[in-house]
Amino acid sequence: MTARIGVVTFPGTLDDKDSLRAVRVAGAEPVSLWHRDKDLHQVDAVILAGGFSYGDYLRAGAISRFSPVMETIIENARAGMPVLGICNGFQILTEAHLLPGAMLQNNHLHFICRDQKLRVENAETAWTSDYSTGQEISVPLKNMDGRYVADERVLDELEAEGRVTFRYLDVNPNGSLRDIAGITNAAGNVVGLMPHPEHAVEPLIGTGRTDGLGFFTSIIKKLVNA
Amino acid sequence: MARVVVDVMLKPEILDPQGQAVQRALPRLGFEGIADVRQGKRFELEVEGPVDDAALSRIHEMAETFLANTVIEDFTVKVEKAEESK
Amino acid sequence: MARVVVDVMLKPEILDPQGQAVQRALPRLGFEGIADVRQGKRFELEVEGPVDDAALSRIHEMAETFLANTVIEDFTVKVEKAEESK
Amino acid sequence: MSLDTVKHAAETPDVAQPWKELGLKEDEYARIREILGRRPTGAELAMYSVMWSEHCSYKSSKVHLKQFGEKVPVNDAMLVGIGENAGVVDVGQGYAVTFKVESHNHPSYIEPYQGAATGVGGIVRDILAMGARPVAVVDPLRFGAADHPDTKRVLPGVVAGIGGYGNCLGLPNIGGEVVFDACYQGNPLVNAGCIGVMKHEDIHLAKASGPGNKVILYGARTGGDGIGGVSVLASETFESTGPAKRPAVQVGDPFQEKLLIECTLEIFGEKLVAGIQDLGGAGLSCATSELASAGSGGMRVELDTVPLRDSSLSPEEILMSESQERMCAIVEPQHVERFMEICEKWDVIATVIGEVTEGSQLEIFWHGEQIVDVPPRSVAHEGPTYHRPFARPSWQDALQADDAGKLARPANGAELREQVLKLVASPNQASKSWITDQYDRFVQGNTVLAMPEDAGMVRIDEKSNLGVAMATDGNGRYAKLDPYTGAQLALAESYRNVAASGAKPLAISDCLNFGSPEDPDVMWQFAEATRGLADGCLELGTPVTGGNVSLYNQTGETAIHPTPVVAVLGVIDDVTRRTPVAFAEEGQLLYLLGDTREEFGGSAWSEVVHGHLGGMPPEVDLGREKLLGEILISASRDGMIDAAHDLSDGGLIQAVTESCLRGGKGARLVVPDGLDAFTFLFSESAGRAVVSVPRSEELRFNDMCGARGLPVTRIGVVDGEEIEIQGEFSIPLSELRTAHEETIPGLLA
Ligand SMILES: Nc1ncnc2c1ncn2[C@@H]1O[C@H](COP(=O)(O)OP(=O)(O)O)[C@@H](O)[C@H]1O
Ligand SMILES: [Mg+2]
Repeated sequence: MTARIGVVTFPGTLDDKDSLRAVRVAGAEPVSLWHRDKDLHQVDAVILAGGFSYGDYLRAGAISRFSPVMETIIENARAGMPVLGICNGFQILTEAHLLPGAMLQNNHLHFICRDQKLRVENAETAWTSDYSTGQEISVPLKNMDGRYVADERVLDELEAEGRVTFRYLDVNPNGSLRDIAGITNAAGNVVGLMPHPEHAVEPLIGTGRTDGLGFFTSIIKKLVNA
Repeated sequence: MARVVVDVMLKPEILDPQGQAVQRALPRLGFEGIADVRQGKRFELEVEGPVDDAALSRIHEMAETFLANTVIEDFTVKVEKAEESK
Repeated sequence: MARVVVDVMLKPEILDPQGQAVQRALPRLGFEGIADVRQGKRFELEVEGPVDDAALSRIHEMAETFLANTVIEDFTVKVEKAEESK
Repeated sequence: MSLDTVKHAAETPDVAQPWKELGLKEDEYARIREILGRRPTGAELAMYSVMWSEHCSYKSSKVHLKQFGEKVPVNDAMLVGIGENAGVVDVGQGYAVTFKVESHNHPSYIEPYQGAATGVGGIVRDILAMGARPVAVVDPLRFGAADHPDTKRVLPGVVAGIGGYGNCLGLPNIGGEVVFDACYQGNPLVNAGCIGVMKHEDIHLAKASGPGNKVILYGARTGGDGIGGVSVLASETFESTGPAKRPAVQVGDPFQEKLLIECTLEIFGEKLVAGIQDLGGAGLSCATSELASAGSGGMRVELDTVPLRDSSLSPEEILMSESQERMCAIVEPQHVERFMEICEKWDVIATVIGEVTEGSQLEIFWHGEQIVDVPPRSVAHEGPTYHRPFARPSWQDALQADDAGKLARPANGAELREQVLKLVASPNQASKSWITDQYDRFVQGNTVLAMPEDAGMVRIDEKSNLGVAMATDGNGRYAKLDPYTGAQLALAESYRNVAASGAKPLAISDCLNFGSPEDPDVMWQFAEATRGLADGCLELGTPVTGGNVSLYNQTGETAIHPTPVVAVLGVIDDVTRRTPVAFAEEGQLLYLLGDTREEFGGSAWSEVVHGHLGGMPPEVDLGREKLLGEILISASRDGMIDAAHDLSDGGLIQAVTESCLRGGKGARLVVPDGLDAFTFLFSESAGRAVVSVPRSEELRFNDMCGARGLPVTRIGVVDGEEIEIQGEFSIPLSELRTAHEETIPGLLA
């Protein structure tokens, strides 16, 4: 079978086409999902792509989280459907309480676009199994509201349960607590991160490396072997 | 039309770099004696109809679920200009 | 320590995309009856020493030259918690 | 005030009108009365005043701009030339590319964030209006002295505004410039460019034809933004002369613009529009009169149907409002319903505000009463033309005689070393990554090259790997010394940058930033620069497809340096053959292409070391530039070089430093025979580039250059962790990196 992976377009989503391309490059069937449509069109997994949905007005992800498509996604995610939130998608997942904590403006108050080194801390999730724990990868990072915060208790719990999925290496680009770049839920099906693996799937384009491809091949293997 | 104001501030334990940047700039601009600055958001809502308890409790709910993210923010609701015409 | 609050709002004639986005979202979330939303900034300043006229006039100047951009924004200064300790 | 209708105007010829306050001259007002055969109504006066302003009518510049249409090189690529929202060129495989640069200088000084943000918004709508999907933006910027306190206000605001708007639109920022010079202190230059891509058959034009077709205004509601802004920003001062209480500043909503882009592209995709125009300067006045003027008939507009943000606006204000994120489309009646459906899908407000008529007049009504009845061409295309006096400035000869050759040169290796470090750390030569890292360069997933590469490059076809490249350049110091040569040097540098990336230069756009046209010195600079640019484009074979003129860039009596900014667009058949600037492979050979002469007039060295501006700028040889370009492109296509970097301000040492830092590898260089180390390192002779050649390609590369007659000199090898100039000095990369990278954050962060 070919895995069907949906990518949601909210008003103001920017990296939807890139995510659809990454799904295709990795060998699955990309499916466009529309924010007003509750129907997920039989996809096996969903990606919430980067961008500025609703202009990031109010708070990043705060308005999109209430869209019709999110109702279905929240329900399905709780039932185990794999969901990946990239950047704005990660912000939406925290606003929707599918992932704990919140995203705040970068501590230096500027938008930052850079090639970011990360360590994969958990290669057991639906979206990271093609990496190995401890592996170092480089993918582009670009955001205004990338500072991950949560209270100490939540942070300790995330660490204890191995749910910190990615950590920033070399530079903490936004002041995220404990250098957290990405996390997963307890079941490991929902993953959110600030950097953009979909911009690192083709040689020569973007940073020219393909370190991000593993996200997409991980999920495809999981779905096809399921 | 009545105006209700919702003020949203980061919780005290959360780092507020915007407020800090303002505070750090003040002495350079010649303003001394400000020990701390916090920056938050102010929403001015123009409410149709009476701002009674029912309306206020709805606005409270709106603030709690939407205008503020209570993981990181606190909020207050104040009626600023009840019942006068604009 | 006294707290002085400076509220900075876009001038009424200036486009407020943030406020508009919030307002448009409200009915979808089931909140009706809000005719308009404007979003601005709230600065909470902790002031050392007495908040007398001299201090207030300095804060006023600070608001005018720094906290607000008076090309597009209006501001108000309010003493919120005079002289009590925090 | 009661409504000033056409009827009322005809009956009250002697009413005094505020033409002067609106920026019109007495003879211009008289001409309006003559055109109309009566006094204009308030609404008509408002329309003429904005449309006949310098900004919209090009009244001082158009006699000179004409040359761009007269000296056109033979070039098959041109599909749409000057006169439309933006020019269009053929890039092959059925694709067409449209691009343009515009200025938003004055608003960005008053309110840096919003001024710059709306500058990006405006140029993107111009590109969209041609029928294209915007694919990238660029931002050539000029600020006052880097250490001046006001630069700390203006620069971060401008950069945040460009980023805030462009990032939110999802357009990669792939290039631009940041230049500091005290002459821009009270008058920064914020130019913004955009590239759009479409298929040939999708080109749209701004014209209203077909009587009965509907005029649809869609996008944001109309508010009191920037009323009179157009007049004010092109008039003598920054002081607002418009009606009190209306903001002179526009606030942008990039989210709304993103919706407008997607909505418009979907509408294009279903072929629902017969004509389209963006709303920018002069708002509805401009859009309706330009559409009608370019079309075949007249147009009737019911102004009270325009959706407002502020219900107190008068009809004159609605016509002049510069509220952002709006477009105007001409739609056949049978397509209106589908048009509205698509707008609804994207949450975009759309309103039929009028229709194309059989007549020849633009007629505007307000609650049933006629307030405008004008021949549209007289508003949009037949504004005043000035032949402003110009004369070579009295100081020009003395400036040119103040030769940089007499400046004290470094006496030994240690002094050379010190000056190299000073140069690469100087604000104009230092790394701009603190700025460019605030721009998303990856979005859309097609970015092949971006800052700090010589040119930005994006892929436009995923299957064939077809791509386009763009570079922008301008050097006000050179142009001040000699505007004709300065404009050609801007063209040459931008052309060279595109060629160095491996793309073939096709066509250009320009943004001509000058002082007051009422000053004969400035007008001479303008005349010389346009002549230089037109002659240069003819020789290089790159037509001018469009651009923008910004005048009155001055503080008090002092004009900025004449600053023609040139954007060159290039095409590359296969982006995988692009050439980066990084020296990344140890052992590769470094070659200098072109001739190095003792040319220091206007150079970075003369500025950084001596604070000097005088003499003549480097000589231009466009034939040589063309040859150099051909060599760089062939070498890239045939895999003979792995890296290339053009030489421009700062000379060879600046280029080598950048390439080494980018690649993380050092270089050992030898001063070639016949040159002294100082000239070798710091000369700014044009028509040069440095390339990194794999050893296996050395023979082939040398043969090619030899056969085509391009001077080529082997100057060293990529090696080690330092840059060494044999027999002179060496500097560790880490020391160079610190010098190069810490300046800008140190000044601004
Ligand atoms: N410096 C220039 N060189 C070439 N063409 C120019 C120049 N300045 C303006 N133009 C052309 O004149 C026309 C009108 O310019 P402009 O008013 O800036 O366009 P718009 O109305 O789309 O903003 C455009 O086609 C533009 O490309
Ligand atoms: Mg235009």
